[in-house]
Amino acid sequence: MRRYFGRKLFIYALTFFLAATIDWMIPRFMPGDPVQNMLSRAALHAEAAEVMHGYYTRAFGLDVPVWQQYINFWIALFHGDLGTSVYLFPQPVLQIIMRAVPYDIFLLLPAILLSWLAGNKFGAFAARSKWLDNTISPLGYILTATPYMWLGILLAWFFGIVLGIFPIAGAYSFTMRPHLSWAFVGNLLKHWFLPFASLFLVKFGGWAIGMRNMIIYELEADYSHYLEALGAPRKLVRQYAYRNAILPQITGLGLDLGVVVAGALVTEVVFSYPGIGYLILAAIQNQDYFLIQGCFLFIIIGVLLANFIIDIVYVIVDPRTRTGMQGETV
Amino acid sequence: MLSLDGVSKVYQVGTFGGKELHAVSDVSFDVTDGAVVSLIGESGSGKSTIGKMILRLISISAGTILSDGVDISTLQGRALKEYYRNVQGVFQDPFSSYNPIFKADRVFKTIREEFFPQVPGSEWNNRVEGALQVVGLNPAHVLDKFPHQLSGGQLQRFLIARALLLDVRFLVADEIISMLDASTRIDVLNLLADLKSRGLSVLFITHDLSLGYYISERSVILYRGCVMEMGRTEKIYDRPLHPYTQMLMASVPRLDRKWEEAANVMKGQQSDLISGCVYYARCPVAARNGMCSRGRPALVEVEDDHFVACFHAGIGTMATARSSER
Amino acid sequence: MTEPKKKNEFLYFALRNNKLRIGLTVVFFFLVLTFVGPQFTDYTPYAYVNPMGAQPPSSEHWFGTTMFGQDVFTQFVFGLQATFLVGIVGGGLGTLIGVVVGFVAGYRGGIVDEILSTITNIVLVIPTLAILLIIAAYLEVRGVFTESIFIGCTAWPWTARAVRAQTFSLRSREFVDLARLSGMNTWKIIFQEVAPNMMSYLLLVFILQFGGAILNAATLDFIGLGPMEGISLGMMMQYAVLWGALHLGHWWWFVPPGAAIMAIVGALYVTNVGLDEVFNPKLREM
Amino acid sequence: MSLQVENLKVYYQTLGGDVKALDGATFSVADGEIMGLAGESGCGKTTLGHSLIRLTPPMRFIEGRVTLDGKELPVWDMEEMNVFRFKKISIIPQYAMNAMNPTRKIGKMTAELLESRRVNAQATWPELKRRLDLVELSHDVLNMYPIELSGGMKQRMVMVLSTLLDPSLLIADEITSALDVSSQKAVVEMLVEFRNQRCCNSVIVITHDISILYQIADSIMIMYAGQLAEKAPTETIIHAPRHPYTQLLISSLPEIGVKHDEKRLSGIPGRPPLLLDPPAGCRFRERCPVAFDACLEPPPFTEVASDHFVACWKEA
Repeated sequence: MRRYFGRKLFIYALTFFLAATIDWMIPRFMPGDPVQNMLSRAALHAEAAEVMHGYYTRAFGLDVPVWQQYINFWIALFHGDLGTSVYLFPQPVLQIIMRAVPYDIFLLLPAILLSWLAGNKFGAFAARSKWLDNTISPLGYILTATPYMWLGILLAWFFGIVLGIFPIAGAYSFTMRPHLSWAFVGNLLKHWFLPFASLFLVKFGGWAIGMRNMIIYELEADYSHYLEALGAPRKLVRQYAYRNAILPQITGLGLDLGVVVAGALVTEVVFSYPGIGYLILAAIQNQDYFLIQGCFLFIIIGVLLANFIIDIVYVIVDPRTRTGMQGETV
Repeated sequence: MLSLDGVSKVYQVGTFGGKELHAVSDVSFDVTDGAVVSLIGESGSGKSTIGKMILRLISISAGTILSDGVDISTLQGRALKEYYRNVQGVFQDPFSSYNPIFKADRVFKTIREEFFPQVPGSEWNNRVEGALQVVGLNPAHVLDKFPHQLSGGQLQRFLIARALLLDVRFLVADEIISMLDASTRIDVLNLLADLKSRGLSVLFITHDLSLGYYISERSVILYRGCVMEMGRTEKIYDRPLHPYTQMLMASVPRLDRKWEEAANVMKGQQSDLISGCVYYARCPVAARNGMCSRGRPALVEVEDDHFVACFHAGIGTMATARSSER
Repeated sequence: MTEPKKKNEFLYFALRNNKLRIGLTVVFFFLVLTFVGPQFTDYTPYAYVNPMGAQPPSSEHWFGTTMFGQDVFTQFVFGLQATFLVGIVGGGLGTLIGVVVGFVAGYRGGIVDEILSTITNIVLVIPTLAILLIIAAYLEVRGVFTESIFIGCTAWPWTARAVRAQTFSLRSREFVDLARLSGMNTWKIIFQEVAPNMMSYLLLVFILQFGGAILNAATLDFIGLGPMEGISLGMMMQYAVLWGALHLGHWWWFVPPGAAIMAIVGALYVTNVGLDEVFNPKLREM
Repeated sequence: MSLQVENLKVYYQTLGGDVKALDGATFSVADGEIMGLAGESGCGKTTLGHSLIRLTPPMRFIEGRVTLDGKELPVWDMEEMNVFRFKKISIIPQYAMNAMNPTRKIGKMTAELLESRRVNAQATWPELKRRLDLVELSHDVLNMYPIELSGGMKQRMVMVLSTLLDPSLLIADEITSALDVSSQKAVVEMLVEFRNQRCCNSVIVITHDISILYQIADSIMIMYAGQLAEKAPTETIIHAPRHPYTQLLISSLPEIGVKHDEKRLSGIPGRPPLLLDPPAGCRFRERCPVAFDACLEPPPFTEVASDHFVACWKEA
């Protein structure tokens, strides 16, 4: 078990190291001069441009050797220094991102967990009979093939514009100030619902399909046949199959995080929801490279952390990893 | 002539090779030309590993395998290909030995492509038909068919024919009839025995002691990668000296006599004794605090062409004598 | 038990599999539309053809017009081209890299496998979009083709994993040992013995990669990191949202592109399941 | 009579039509009898074993009657058979190594299974422990996951589990084929011990290894191409078989003491017929050295001597 975690941690550390290195490398080794590009494209006042140019030359440290630049980058990183934003000058990137992160957690965590739970239940339900399978499975395939932003757009248009029952922009009304009251929380939830729903529905389809396939496989496994041969009622056979089918779904949750993150980004864009995704769009439109890089690092850290949590959960629920016989190739 | 000298195979287990698994430890024996030698052992005895090392399918960790005096681990490229002209293998699962999406006779085409590109088509076809007849197959019935259209016995003969197309002098037959049905397996076994008259040597790997007796002059009994007993087949079977061999003999289901009410042989788990006899944990005659747990017994020639690796070979002899009296 | 001849058997099941029939019909419909569609329109995607601005579908403009009076149908059929191109190039490249990495790792084993698997695991946990994003953001010129390349270069890890596992199990089959005993070299064995056995599987993998590439491209295009020239379905949605089609109720602008992506990708998934049932006797319904 | 099977037909549905895997079997197993069921692969022995307890697609029940202790078994009905399974009829499957749920502790799984069959697990526990002792398994296995057990231990655990409710009939399906000779012997001897201790009443041992049956079985039934060829007490089958197939089969078995250059054995030429469309008449006809005109008609499975049944025109 220690070996299992050791290996996982090694992979994650290496991943972070490489991701950060790519993050550092790309602006330096891409064709063109990023500083010049950025300054020429960003609409800045003349004096701001002057300040910025000096700042970026120092920030990119183009006067020192490449290896020195690289080491400086890591030192800055460990001090939490991700640079200063261009489009929200002079706010530090870290501060801007930290402001956005709670919204991401608020949106993503329920969407991921609830879709996983509901999808699994529904998928197992679909495997009960041919009739259910033939109605639920196609729905699952359609949902999982839907682009996140399109579902978001449709929901926003239908519930926001046509029916007018949900707001379709922002995390709360412009007229409100964040404070702790029922009115504000209600407002927050109302803004939250549609982005959540579009993320939830697409993922729900994927999990339902995955579970349906896994449980059919488990129902054909030897241990299921043995239970049947000993006259165990269908309920028990299914219950066992479900418990075992859920294990690969947990692993799948980790592998799927990257996709969910992508989905969250575009969903936030559709609903102008002030998370990292929305921030990235703004950063791209304003050529704010420091902000883009900062967001990138944050996404990586988030995904790695989530993966590690999933690894721990997996060890808890699957006895086979604990006995040390398996788990190397989760 | 093929000879193994102190051959070992060690696997590094775990991600960074933290543990060692000794699949084969210090095995030495010879297979003379035109001889059939049985390699007998339970699963995990390393018998297939030895076969694969001879076929160069896996590397040798220590020791040497000499083929006519040449160390086979040095063979590369063309020399290795020449080696395969003389040394071939047939494996346990006939269906897994064929690529399921191609016709079965593709194995002959491969041989031609790799070894006899210059032989003209008609002559090659004659050679194939000749080889098929040697193994007792009617070419018209078996050529141009997919593997699933042929029986296990036919497929195994096919592979023997494949080896005959080459200049094969040494055949590793790894459990080749264990997956065949009773009514056809004996014919394949007879075929193997007949090949001997063509000067072929066979290493017959099996877990079935009666098959080993039927076909081989010499036998090697393996347990967990070590040779327990070896020598002339009759000597070993008539007078097994190692407690392990005795246990095997007593466990074989026979049609001429029923099992004796022996003590349960399953007792004792395999343990990883660093030094000492590998059979220590299961051995009924081992001295529990003596040399059996400290040193590994060497293979000793107790009579002409009969080797045993046991400190208590003498006690073992008495035990057999007693049981045969009953 | 007896089996009918292999090829007929596949065909027999393929023709009787509803999932396969439905899936392929939908995919072919859009594929045909991609090639035939431009014949039905006299415009270019960005031409301002309707001075009235945004108008709902009519006999003149089948899918209506955008806020700027561009013909949505024209944009749609040209966007489909970009979609299929991304699918083929991006999905193809993802499959190719994954297959090569998987083959080599699975067949060679040992330290090669160890290194390749570690790389695979690393690329696997990095969110694809994040890496695409940072690359795309710095690229000065972006076209559909470069976009496809980058999508392919980041989408391969799961394929590599799956192919590795398959190769691993095939490698231990005895016919591979026999091929080695016939003096065949490694590459010959991989391509002549191992790969042909996985063709059906690779087809399934490619279909999934194809669908994945389309979805990835749509996402990139939607946040404005798509091609700088030309049109794609994702870009149509981006423009629609950007120019307030939502608030103004111009549903004809944003419904077709998303619906097409959903239909194509969904049909691909369903085709995949159908093919799996055809190839895998265990899943066949009696 | 514990088990009586009359004209049982179970076919396999395939694309090309019904494979007549079990085509009319009539036999009985007496109280306390260990009956060996032997034959080559594809002869229908496994189909027969499975159709008695768990008849699932692609297997299809055609006709026949199965009675156990005087009660008819509804073998064609998956649900109704549940009443009999485990309590009256049980199986040690071929896949014993994978038969237990990998993610449940063995004891917990056993308890849940018992409770689901409305058997008080607590009351059964002392007996369970006694039987673990019988197969020399530590009681600790109940607190372990299957993966923590070795192959042999799993096999013994499944053996205990399958017979826990003292079924009247136990089917042991190829339980020795994956084992080494030493473990083989231990496992089948335990099986006999179970029968002797009345943990099960009658046993059908399905195997391709006739020499194992000789060691433990009271009677042996030989199948060929989906039909019964011969059934007789063990000694008779081994030493005085009357069906030509049985005779050839037994004489082809190598034994310690038989060497190829001293006594050359021979197999049976030819292959069993395809069961998709089996030939009319005796199915062994094409390979039979003594076949004659009468063999064009299917031979009846008749009692030629006391407890000795043969399906051959030469003997009828």
